[in-house]
Amino acid sequence: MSEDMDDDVAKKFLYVNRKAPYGTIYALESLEVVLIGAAFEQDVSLAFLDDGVYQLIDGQKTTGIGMKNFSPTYKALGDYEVTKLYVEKESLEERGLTVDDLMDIVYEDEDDDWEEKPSIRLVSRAEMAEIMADQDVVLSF
Amino acid sequence: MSEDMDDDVAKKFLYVNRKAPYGTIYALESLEVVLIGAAFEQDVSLAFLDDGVYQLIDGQKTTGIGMKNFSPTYKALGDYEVTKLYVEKESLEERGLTVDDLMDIVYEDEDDDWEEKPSIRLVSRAEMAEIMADQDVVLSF
Amino acid sequence: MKLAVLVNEGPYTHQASDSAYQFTKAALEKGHEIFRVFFYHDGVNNGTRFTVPPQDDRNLQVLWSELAAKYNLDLTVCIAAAQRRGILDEGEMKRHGKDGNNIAPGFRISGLGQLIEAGIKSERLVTFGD
Amino acid sequence: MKLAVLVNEGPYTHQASDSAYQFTKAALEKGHEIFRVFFYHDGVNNGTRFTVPPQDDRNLQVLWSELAAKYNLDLTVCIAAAQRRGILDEGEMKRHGKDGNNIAPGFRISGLGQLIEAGIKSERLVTFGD
Amino acid sequence: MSTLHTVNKSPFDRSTMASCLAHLKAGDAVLIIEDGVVGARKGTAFAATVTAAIGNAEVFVLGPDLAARGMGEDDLVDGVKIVDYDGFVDLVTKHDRTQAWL
Amino acid sequence: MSTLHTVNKSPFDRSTMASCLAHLKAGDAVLIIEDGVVGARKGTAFAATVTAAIGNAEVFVLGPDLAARGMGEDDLVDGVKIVDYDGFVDLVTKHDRTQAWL
Repeated sequence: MSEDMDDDVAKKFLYVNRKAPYGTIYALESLEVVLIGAAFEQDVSLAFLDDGVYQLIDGQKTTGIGMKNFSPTYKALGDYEVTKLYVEKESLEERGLTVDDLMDIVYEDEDDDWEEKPSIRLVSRAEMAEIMADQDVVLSF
Repeated sequence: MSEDMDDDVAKKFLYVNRKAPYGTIYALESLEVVLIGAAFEQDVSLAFLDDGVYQLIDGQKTTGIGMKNFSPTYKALGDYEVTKLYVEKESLEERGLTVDDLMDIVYEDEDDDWEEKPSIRLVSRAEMAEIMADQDVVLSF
Repeated sequence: MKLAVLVNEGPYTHQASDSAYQFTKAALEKGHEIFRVFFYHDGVNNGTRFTVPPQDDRNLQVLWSELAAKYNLDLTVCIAAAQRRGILDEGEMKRHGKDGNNIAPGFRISGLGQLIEAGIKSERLVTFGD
Repeated sequence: MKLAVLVNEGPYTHQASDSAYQFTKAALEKGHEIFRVFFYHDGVNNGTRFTVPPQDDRNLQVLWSELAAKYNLDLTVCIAAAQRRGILDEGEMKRHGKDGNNIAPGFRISGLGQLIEAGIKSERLVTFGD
Repeated sequence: MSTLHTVNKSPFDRSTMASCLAHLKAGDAVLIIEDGVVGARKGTAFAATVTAAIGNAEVFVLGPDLAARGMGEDDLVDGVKIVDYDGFVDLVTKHDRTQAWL
Repeated sequence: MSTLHTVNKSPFDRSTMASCLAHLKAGDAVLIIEDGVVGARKGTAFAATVTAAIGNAEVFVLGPDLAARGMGEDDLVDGVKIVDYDGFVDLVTKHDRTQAWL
């Protein structure tokens, strides 16, 4: 691969989120990378599996623990053209969750007359493995 | 309990070790507390369960990872009158280990003509729960 | 009742320091005595005054320092753990020939014996970690 | 080949920094190019010159600084993560009105964009964490 | 004589909650805090283990941590009780010792 | 196109190794480092999971980490191979991407 191609062609970046929010900072600092990374016009996807699915859960209220509720930021990702949030079905099931327990996250599709579409894409574990195998850069948090 | 009793009667301290050595510093820094604590003449026990049993495994060689091998310190604990090292049988079994895979750790029993006795005491999970329930202070690492 | 608190992780990365702070504050407000808060392992990183968290976030070092000032709380940072992680007071700075120090107000650096003493002198010891 | 390394944990507490150092050293000795070592999360704590590890232990900050000097290695500390954890260079010290700084030789503080750039410009990115 | 056990990690990621529940004595209490609260949710792969423990010991979750993870009383395994930081302090003083499962 | 997966935690304490092995593709490689190496030991409650993975992908352990935990080649699940840091670098360059399971 030449240096030039390297710079010209967008790379596929996958951010892998496996940890619950608030107990550790990884979820928040992962999101900070995603937001900065959005400016680089790469092909960005986010994966939520294992305890990472809790990052997207609806109704997070953090005043009692004295920490900032950063969950609204996931809803703003569409504005940064981050529109592929892959959530693993098996991870939800093991945790007694369905996609209805997650936040409603949408984006406006510029290729489809700005129609509002869901950013969360439910995938099986096997599909998640395919998505992971289709990346150039995988960042794990 | 009065302040005076507090200071006069030895308390039962249990150090709970659940983590493998080297991957994190907890095993080493736990040992540092045990060594300092020995000067306080309390009734000290150490519990090794779950991945903590790997701290006592024989034949640790750390030159390849550039870290100090601190396993010989466990063998010196008898000199500090730390002689009760409880190891959970079920934790060993799940990890394919027996007590023969562990270091030979002994102490000289001053109440029995300085006879050399094993410091490692193999206990069942139920017995470990009893030991934990019989403490004044439990420090977990 | 006389309680002691052990904090094993640094601020922000793990919730341990937050939980320990909320617990300590609640205990003090209920009238309990906190014999000592001991910072061990990465917990020593709570005691640096060099942190600059985002303005819309809590500042854990300041929260601890303010709690110490209000209740005359003993915040002890383990000396051995602090040396590994770069937390220095004036004395440690001079002793090791370093060109600066970063200890925060209300924190002091002392030995591991202070943790054992906290275990002996307190009626309960509560640990917060990873 | 052009590689990049991401270090997510501080020295001593987790083996991540040791593993990353051994990997980086091996890659350089084999003739590979290390585009950048990026320190994120608690990894920023590798970059303080205030540490004083025991004399019979390795000094990870010094090891990193020496490797940087020998191979002209780019050791970048994330600015946002560094602010939360109290890692300051001269510029950050002044910007935030702090009375000192603790950045170690060979380390520099910069933005998260440097991590993305490392992902774009390198052929492989290798992550070490908890 | 009884123990207050604290657990702060998800049972889906760490072994601490399972190990804690395997070492309980009758009359002990377990307080689940931080990321651990997700283990007290009903309908999960771990819920039966929590239910079994409740026969032996009291199980509490810290309400502020529960709320942060978008959960409430209705989401919990039957028999799990909610306390706040004040209640945490009371549990510490009520039991003879506190053991953190880290 | 293939992936080098790295795992650094014990499967008895964390979910990372199990999750990694459940997401492998044929032709991938797994390198177990740090505390993870205990998961490659034969005769453990996790050994069958490692053996099953070897049908699909290559499994390596980092020798220096193995030695630090008092283990050697004879202690490993059949089919697990040992590499040093040099071999780690070679695995990174051989596969198209590296994914750390944290």
